[in-house]
Amino acid sequence: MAKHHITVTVNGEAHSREVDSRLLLVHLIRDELALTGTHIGCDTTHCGACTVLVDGVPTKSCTVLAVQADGADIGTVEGLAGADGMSALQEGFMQEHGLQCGFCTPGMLMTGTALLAANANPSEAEIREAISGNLCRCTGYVNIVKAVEYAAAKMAGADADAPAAEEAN
Amino acid sequence: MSDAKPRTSAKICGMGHSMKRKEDPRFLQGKGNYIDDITLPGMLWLDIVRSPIAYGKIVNIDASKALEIDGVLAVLTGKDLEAYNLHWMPTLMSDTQMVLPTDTVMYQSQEVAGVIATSRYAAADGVAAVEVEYEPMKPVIDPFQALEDDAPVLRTDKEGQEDNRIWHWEAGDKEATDKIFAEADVVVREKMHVPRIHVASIETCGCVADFNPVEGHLTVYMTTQAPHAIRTVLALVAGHVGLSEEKIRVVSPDIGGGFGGKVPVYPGYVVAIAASVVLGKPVKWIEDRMENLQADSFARDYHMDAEVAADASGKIRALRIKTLADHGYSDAQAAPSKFPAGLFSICTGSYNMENAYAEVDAVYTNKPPGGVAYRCSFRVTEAVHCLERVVDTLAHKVGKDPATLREENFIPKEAFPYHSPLGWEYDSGDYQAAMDKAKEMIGYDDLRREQAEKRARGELMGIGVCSFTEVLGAGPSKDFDILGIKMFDSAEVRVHPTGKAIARFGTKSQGQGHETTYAQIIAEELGLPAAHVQVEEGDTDTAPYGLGTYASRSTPTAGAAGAMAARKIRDKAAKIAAHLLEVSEEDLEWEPGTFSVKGAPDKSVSIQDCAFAAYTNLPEGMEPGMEATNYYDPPNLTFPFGTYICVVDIDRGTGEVSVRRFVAVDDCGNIINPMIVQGQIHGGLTQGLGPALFEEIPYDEDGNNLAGSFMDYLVPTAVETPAWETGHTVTPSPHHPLGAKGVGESATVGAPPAIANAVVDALAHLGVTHMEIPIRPDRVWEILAAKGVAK
Amino acid sequence: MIPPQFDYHAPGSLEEALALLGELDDAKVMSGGQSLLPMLKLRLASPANIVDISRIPGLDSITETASFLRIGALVTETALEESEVVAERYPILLDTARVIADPLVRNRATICGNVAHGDPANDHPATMMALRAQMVATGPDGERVIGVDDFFHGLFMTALEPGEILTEIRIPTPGSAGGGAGGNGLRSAGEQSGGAYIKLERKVGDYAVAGAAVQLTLDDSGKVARAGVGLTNLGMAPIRATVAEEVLTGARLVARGGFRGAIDKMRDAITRAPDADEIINAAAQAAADATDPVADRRGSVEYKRNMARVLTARATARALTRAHTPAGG
Amino acid sequence: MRIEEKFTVAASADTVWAFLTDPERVAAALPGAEIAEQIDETTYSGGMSVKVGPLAAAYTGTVAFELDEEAKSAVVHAKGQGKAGMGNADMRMTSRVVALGPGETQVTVEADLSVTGILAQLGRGMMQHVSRKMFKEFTEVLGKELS
Repeated sequence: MAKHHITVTVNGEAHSREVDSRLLLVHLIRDELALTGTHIGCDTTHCGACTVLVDGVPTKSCTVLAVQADGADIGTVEGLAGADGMSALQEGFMQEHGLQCGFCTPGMLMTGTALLAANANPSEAEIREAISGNLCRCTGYVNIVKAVEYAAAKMAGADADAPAAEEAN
Repeated sequence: MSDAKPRTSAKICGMGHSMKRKEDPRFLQGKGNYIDDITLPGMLWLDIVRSPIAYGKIVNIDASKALEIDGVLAVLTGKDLEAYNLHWMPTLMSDTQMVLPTDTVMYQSQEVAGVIATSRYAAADGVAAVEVEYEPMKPVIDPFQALEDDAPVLRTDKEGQEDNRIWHWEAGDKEATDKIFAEADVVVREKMHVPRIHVASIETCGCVADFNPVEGHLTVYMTTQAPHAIRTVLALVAGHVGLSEEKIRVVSPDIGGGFGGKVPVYPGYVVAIAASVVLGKPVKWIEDRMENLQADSFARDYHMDAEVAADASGKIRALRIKTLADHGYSDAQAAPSKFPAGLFSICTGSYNMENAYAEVDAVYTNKPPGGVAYRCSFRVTEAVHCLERVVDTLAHKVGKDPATLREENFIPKEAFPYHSPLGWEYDSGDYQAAMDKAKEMIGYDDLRREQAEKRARGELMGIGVCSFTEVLGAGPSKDFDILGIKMFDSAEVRVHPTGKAIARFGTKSQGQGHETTYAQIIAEELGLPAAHVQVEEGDTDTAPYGLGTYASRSTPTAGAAGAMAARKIRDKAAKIAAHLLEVSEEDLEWEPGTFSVKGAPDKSVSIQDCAFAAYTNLPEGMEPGMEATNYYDPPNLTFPFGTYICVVDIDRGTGEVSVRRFVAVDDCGNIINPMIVQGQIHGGLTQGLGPALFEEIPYDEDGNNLAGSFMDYLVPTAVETPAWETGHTVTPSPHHPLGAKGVGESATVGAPPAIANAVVDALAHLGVTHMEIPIRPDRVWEILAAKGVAK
Repeated sequence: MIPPQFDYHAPGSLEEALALLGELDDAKVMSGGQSLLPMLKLRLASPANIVDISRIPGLDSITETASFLRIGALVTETALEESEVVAERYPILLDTARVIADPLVRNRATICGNVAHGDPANDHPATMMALRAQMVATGPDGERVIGVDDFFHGLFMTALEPGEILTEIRIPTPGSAGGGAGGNGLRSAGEQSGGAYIKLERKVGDYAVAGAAVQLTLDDSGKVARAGVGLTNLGMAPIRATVAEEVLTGARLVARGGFRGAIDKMRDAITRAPDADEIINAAAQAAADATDPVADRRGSVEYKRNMARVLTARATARALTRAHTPAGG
Repeated sequence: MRIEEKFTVAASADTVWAFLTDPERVAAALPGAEIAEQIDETTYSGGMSVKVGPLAAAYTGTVAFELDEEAKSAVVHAKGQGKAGMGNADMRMTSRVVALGPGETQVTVEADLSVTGILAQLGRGMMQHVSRKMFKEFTEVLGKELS
């Protein structure tokens, strides 16, 4: 079976590889490029643990062939953090307890990053809709929604000391 | 009953602080280390051939075409393992389970052969190329049919097994209970099925088995919630081929969700280990989602027939439950050995009653073996669902508001410690307080008024109440063991000369945040900043022996062990402080982090000073160093509780149920980290919503698993999940060193009956008393149509 | 889950793609791959060759001409969702795109792929039926236009020949002779149209339990001039509920105001004309009668038939509201 | 899964009966079916490939005929194993032929179909659609061949 020579830019770094037609993008990222922050959770395009940005568009990388990504600019969770540690969204997840086991988190972060790029001030309903292709089994989503809101507020330059998750007592 | 202010400063960050999690930065930056992230030099891949049929004979396995594929190195079958007597293995419940079959398959997707190859892709091609010829037999799928006289005996491998019964279990005084039923004013009864479900953690199971043929040493990296117990089980299973326990190291890396599904030993792990031993190379096995849903341990699958006897006013007098438990082809539960029906006898719940009797019969069917707990302390979910549903039926029957009926039957707070009719000693409780808070938060009376108005207009709205009592923290060694190993747990704390510490535990976090909460426990007891306490778990070579994390046992057992170990260190530090301050120990006062002289607060030393002195300036005769270990054998279980109230609206056209509001008031005793506790409740509620409305693993009559992927196993998304509202009350556990009770699973237990009760409540005026879960729109619509109210 | 081996081809032009389809054995066209790749991973399909058309320029536009809204082969669901002309003038398309799979899948999934897959559980086919869309198939001999009624042949079967690619979907513009809900009647002044798609799903990402697409064009007297009703996942192929369309056609479903409304009312009373709800219910029942569902985990045959009825009624009501709201509403 | 079909053919009962009891002709009328060889008097080996759009599955196995000439009732028992772990299929089909008139015959078919494996698992009633489609095509061919 034919091999294809492809070049992809991942988190700003160009990589060239000879790949089989059937190699899935997620396996290129994880197994060939050793970027294991992108996860695999379902195989049937439901869970979104494998979400990466392909030319800025959040995409389930288990349902894209590596060869389809030839020439693309790919963003993974490893590329989110800036020089000062964490992006506003990563910080939001930490401040609002938006993660527990951490397995769905990279996918959530990539979807959330794309959402905030397109919509600087999403409503709760918009956030819930945007992350509806990313399954989380630990958090019940409440704090993921808050994490995105935190990042939106911070990026808007609003008071970054958004209140942390406190119970409604 | 109000929250105490944290005893420690924000810098120390002991109990009661919402400390941000120490594990988060690595997860947020893609630097977690999950099982599939582990790659070893020369590593091979295992993929598994599985049975497409539910029951039948294996006529032939032809691996020749698979072996022709470039990269495929070997195909392991049951016959290969039989040569080493490794084709069967014991389950945690002293039943047996096949690793790979030699002649018969017992359920769809059962492991049939292992293909070992140099890559993921070649292994998968190999699996597709192995040709297995089967002679199908008619499977036994319905557990009631399995008990009929003409049902074929499934476990012909077990000597003396003449039918499909596994065991019978009972608790309580049958005669006395029957007598109450015979004379009671009111008896209500509901039959219900809590169906087979799956934990479906987003990370599936897997391992990397690495056998070093030179040293005869085996390291297994695996997705396990109980690494130490697994090491012992491996030694028991494979000791006869030279794998003794000192040569086995089990490492549990970061775990992408466990929820009970990562407690058992699955055949895939054993095949990977066998392959690594045979080939002398590391072998990786990673399940895909379909394998995970179709072959790993299921949860629940209890068919219950519940009755409550009461007086005319609705005062509960007795409870009687008869249950059939479908275990699949092997009893491969992960439960304490002496508790075949887990802690089902918690089924009298929050209510004071004269007597109770519960019995469970377990049967074999042609389904995957199990079951595990799915975020539940061993069958508590089934017990609570059963009771909370039938109590609602009673309220309906006697014409009382379901909240009122519950309040009138609560065990009063003065009655604790309370001895339940089925033998538990509840440690503490104040059920009315949780109920009051939940009603206030949701605006209960207003909702009832709204419901009456809507009902008059023909709209269907329901309010569901559930007041559950959990039983956690297995458990005291006199009753609780797994394969004979007592269910203690452990902590080892070392304070370094500079006042920083490492603490290791016998448990294993799968998202619960142990690296943070355990550090807070040490901080609380020692006054060291939690930021300076490094927590480690999961490596059997370094961590002290423990039974692992499941059934909400980490805080009740290992958390207590951490506190006790820290107290030992503090005791030693006190002696050092006295030495440094040149006073007697009795003259010292302890404030978290500081010993000072009574009456002279400026004369003080810090815990860090004491740590440094433990290595540099010891009192004469004192053993150097500053470390302690504790194996904590809890004196009793803990009994968290709560009241949940749920509001649903039903679409009369489609039967769709939408959860409009859900208030959860939990009492888990003293709280270590409020942020994490709330997160646990959010997650638990969502894993209660799933089984209540969406999740189920059904089988057709041919034994096909009909929810074998996320196409049909319906895990709720952010859109279906409501914005949970949480609150809490605090009733400390009197016997736990920190007054804590554990919380990880309360919400999974309490949410399904609250939701089911809300749906039934919406339809109660039509004479509906019960709805089976999952409450699918089509099920609701069938009722609406039958009652003539479908639009 | 690993796909079986195949050869991948990424032609740079339509001509090249058509040539490849002519040369290669057992070739399958892929655009977004969101239906095909999962089938490959499950090893339910194993074509020897995949021809990925996603690099062909010029197939990714949504344009509105006087007669048609033209949707190119590579237009994604997300692009449809973000299109202003769709939001303003074809809300039924927006309804449909928004309930397909999940937002991430929609970033890659294409409308033409959704239609060409021939899956009766897919959502666009019903909407295309309601809209009387035309499918443009391009093959070695050039383009041919296939009416939606002739396009779906059964489970995963369409009118597309092996060497053909669905290059464009043409939807008659609301103002054109097609009138949104098709028919060949000439448009009269003052016409208004609106449509809606409603899907019942168990959760986000699920195939429809049932779905109903309704497109209505009202004449200047408020009567239904043309109606289109399509149904999802209620038979072996997408269903056009023609009897339901006939029931709706000619009916006045919304009362006019003022003096003319009063006259209408008197006339209706004298002739005992059925009121709007009765007509909608009759149409919805006719839609249910047109279905041929199978029982599965989504519900019984009876449930699904009833959902066809309920959803058709709701979609009709929403379509009417939109027809009465300027700019599609 | 149970499938029941009833249809009329414009041909005599004997003609229909002759068709339904001829393995070669039945196989020819079922798209994808193939008789390989006769094993004994009533049993044949063969294969069945199902192709529905991109979806493909192939089974190999046996088919046995049990005929009751007098009652014009035929029991066909087909069982097959799918390739590449696709699972097994087992069908016991009873066909009855009743003359409605000299040139009009009613055929009733009752089949118990048991299918295991991924095609049966996909919770979309896929197998029901596929088997209904096959029956439909079969009856169409039957009608065409005999009328």
